[in-house]
Amino acid sequence: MTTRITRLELAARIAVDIPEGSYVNLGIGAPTLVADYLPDDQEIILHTENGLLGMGPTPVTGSVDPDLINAGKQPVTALAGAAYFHHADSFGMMRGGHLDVCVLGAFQVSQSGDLANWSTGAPGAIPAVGGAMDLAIGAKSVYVMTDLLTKAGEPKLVAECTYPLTGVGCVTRVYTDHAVFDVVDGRFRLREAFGDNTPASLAELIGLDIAGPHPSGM
Amino acid sequence: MTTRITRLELAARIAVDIPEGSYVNLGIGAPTLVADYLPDDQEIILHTENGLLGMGPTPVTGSVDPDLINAGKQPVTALAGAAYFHHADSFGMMRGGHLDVCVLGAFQVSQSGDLANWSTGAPGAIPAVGGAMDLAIGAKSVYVMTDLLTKAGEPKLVAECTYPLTGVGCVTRVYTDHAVFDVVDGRFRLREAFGDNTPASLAELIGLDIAGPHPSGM
Amino acid sequence: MIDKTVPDAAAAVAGIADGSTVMIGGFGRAGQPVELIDALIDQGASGLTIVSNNAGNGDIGLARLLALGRVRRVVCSFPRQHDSWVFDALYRSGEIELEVVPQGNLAERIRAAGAGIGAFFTPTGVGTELAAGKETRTIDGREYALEYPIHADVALVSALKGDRWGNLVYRETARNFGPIMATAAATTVVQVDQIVPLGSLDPESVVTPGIFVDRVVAVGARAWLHDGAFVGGVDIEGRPLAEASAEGDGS
Amino acid sequence: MIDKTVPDAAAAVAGIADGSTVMIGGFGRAGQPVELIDALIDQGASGLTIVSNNAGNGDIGLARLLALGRVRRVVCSFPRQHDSWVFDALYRSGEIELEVVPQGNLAERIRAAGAGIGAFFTPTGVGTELAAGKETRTIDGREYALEYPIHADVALVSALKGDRWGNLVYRETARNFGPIMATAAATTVVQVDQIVPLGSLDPESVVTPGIFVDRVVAVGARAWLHDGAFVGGVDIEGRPLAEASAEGDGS
Repeated sequence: MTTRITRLELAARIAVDIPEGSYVNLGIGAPTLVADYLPDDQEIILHTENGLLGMGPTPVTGSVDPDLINAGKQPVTALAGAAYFHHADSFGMMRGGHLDVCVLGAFQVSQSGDLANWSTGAPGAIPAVGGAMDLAIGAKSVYVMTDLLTKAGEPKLVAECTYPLTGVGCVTRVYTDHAVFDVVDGRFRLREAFGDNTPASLAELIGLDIAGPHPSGM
Repeated sequence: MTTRITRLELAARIAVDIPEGSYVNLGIGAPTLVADYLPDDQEIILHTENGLLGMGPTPVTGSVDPDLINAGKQPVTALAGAAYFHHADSFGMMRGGHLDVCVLGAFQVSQSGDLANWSTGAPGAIPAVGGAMDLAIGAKSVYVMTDLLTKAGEPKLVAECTYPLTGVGCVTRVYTDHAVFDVVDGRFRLREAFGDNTPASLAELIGLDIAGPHPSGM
Repeated sequence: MIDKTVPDAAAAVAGIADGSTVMIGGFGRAGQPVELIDALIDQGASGLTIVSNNAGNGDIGLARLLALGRVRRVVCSFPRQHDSWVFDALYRSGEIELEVVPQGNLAERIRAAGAGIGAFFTPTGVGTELAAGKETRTIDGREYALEYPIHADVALVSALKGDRWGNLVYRETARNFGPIMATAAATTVVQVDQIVPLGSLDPESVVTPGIFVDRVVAVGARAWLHDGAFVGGVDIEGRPLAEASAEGDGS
Repeated sequence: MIDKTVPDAAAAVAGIADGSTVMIGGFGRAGQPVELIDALIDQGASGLTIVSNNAGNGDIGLARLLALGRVRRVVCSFPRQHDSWVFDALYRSGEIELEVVPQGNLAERIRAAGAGIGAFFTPTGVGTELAAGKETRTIDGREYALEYPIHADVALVSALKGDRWGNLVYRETARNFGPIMATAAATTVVQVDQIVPLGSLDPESVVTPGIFVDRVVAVGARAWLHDGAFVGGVDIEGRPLAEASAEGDGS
């Protein structure tokens, strides 16, 4: 059994890589945890695609404003310096490459950077994509936050996605509970291995060759 | 010599055809005169494509605001109920068919409704179109305000335009100093003849068959 | 005098024909034209195509319109939610058509309709099953799919304040689809908390100019706003906290 | 702390490279980033492509940049004006390239660049010489021409107020091209009358969110505005009335 960091540790690890001044969209689900680990003494501006830049934390009970929600339809707040805009402007902001970082969940990521996170493709499933495909192409860097393996032990980092795609060649980096990988030239390149994970152990877990870390550590 | 009404009379004649509640863009030059004849007791909302709905009259000297101009770069005012917007929204408003009426000048109008009003096509002329092509397709009704003949006596209502086109098949109606014509089914149809002008005299002046007025007078 | 105000929600939705395409604003509860949807339920039009981000929640509002069999087709980005059982059942039994559109493409297609754009190349969805069969093109090294505008006969929109010319301002993330849907429909019907005198909206801050609006109806202020100031004391659905907890469902 | 403010116009335009594409906001005098243009003149970049509605007036500002031989190409809707003699002479002598674009297509192409649209079908200009050679298509019975986005390296924009995050509000028709140009450039540089504390701009009324802005410089209030209120007493160019009439040119 190799080392795995927790979901919260992973959120904290991702937060470290987001520099001050970044414009960031945190996808619904686990990625929203990253917000809790952004340093209080730095200004990082959160975007929610339903029309707000400068999103603040969850309000206290009694101060919940039904007009002020995030893309997950949860109550949020707005910071000083916030701005509201309509849906076409908001998605233009993403599609136009103005966000620095999106953090998204995944069912699968392929070594060419394809992302599958919107549909299991199960027969009879009702398709519902929301903003997933827009987010997948919606930032200069698209980070995926995911376990390396499914609960059944299947790798989520794959040669080619078998689930329906959300975006093609769109993933920049994958943060998993075992290690962090960049997607470079059609391969996963190890950026950081947690605990006793090694390139060899990781390669065995996912059944793919893994490029070694870049000499500079970058 | 047939009856001709003056430029100001023509502006007043056009104003009569603009119902209360209309959203109207008056092109640079003679069409701006129409504003002076819109009835004071009716609300007709003027658009200027540089980003204002609810444009008011020229300000008095001393109250000229350099930030508040029309498409001709002349000082204007804004009425209660006005709204400002940027250029993409403003031209989307036109292109999307939201204005009821545009009134434009013309070098030539063809019987199929083609408009030429942006370039004489003279060799060496510097091309400059501004918003002319957007205005030509920019309203539910596109009205042209023009003399019937050039100063040299050449008809401006023609079988086919010889000047470079501004828009194809875009003109709804032509208000001239001699008569008013609708553009219907590839012909000029007489709507109203001023003074002693007749279908026959008008046809002779422009050298084209003219369809008679619609029986209903509409 | 231009006066686009109408006395009540029934008058606001009068004349919507069977077979109409109706856009409904809102993202979650925010910006949902609740009173107009209820009026449309009473009004009776059927065979509708609904364009909206979602496909109804619980048993009220849009979900009820669906349950009554009045909707033939839904165009939306996210029909499936924990409480979309009405839509789910209709879809599974083949009683309703669905076109799923990525949310940004949905917004841009609505915007294109309002702005007179014939079609546009978008990178969103390219290479996925939602772009299957669509025309694609590589432009400057990036692949795009061609998407067409979505026009509507009627848009139902919720805003904060409006004047008799139809100028509108919204509140916070309740803005969402309202401003673009208002541009894309032949008839735009708006519910506002309050109709204010002409000239009291700052022309710099008007989000939807009145040219896009045909009818405005005031439906009254919400419990969590007093004189336009946020006072809270409700849950995310706008239910008073005491009442919500009495129902045992504050989510 | 994010602080996009810079101390002066020279710092605002620092680093603009030879050969850059530079968008310049403004329609007539309104919204023209006068101080930034002057700073660009001093900065020295050459071989520029300028994207702007006009091509310079008189002998100052953009006209002076042209006269100095620093501009290779102009993309605009309306170069020819009564006082565009600098451009006119360069154009006639073949020393400058010109792409004339209908104003709405210019605006939409700039907007498309900012919004990640690969190309779009527009009805404007179809069948005219300005659409000659462009791909056309009939969609739903109407003919359209395909237009491509216009991206820039730098946008120079003038707004009324900005904060240190780069949020902007404009004033009246000086808004014009500013908000869309701000979205279409790799680096957006803005001059404002006044830099205000973060949080003092109403988030409902911010027209350009700071995400589109890289540098903000305060250039001071204008003579016709005192504490943000319009006081008049100037001509359309902003010259005090007494001074303008002394010059014998009040137009």
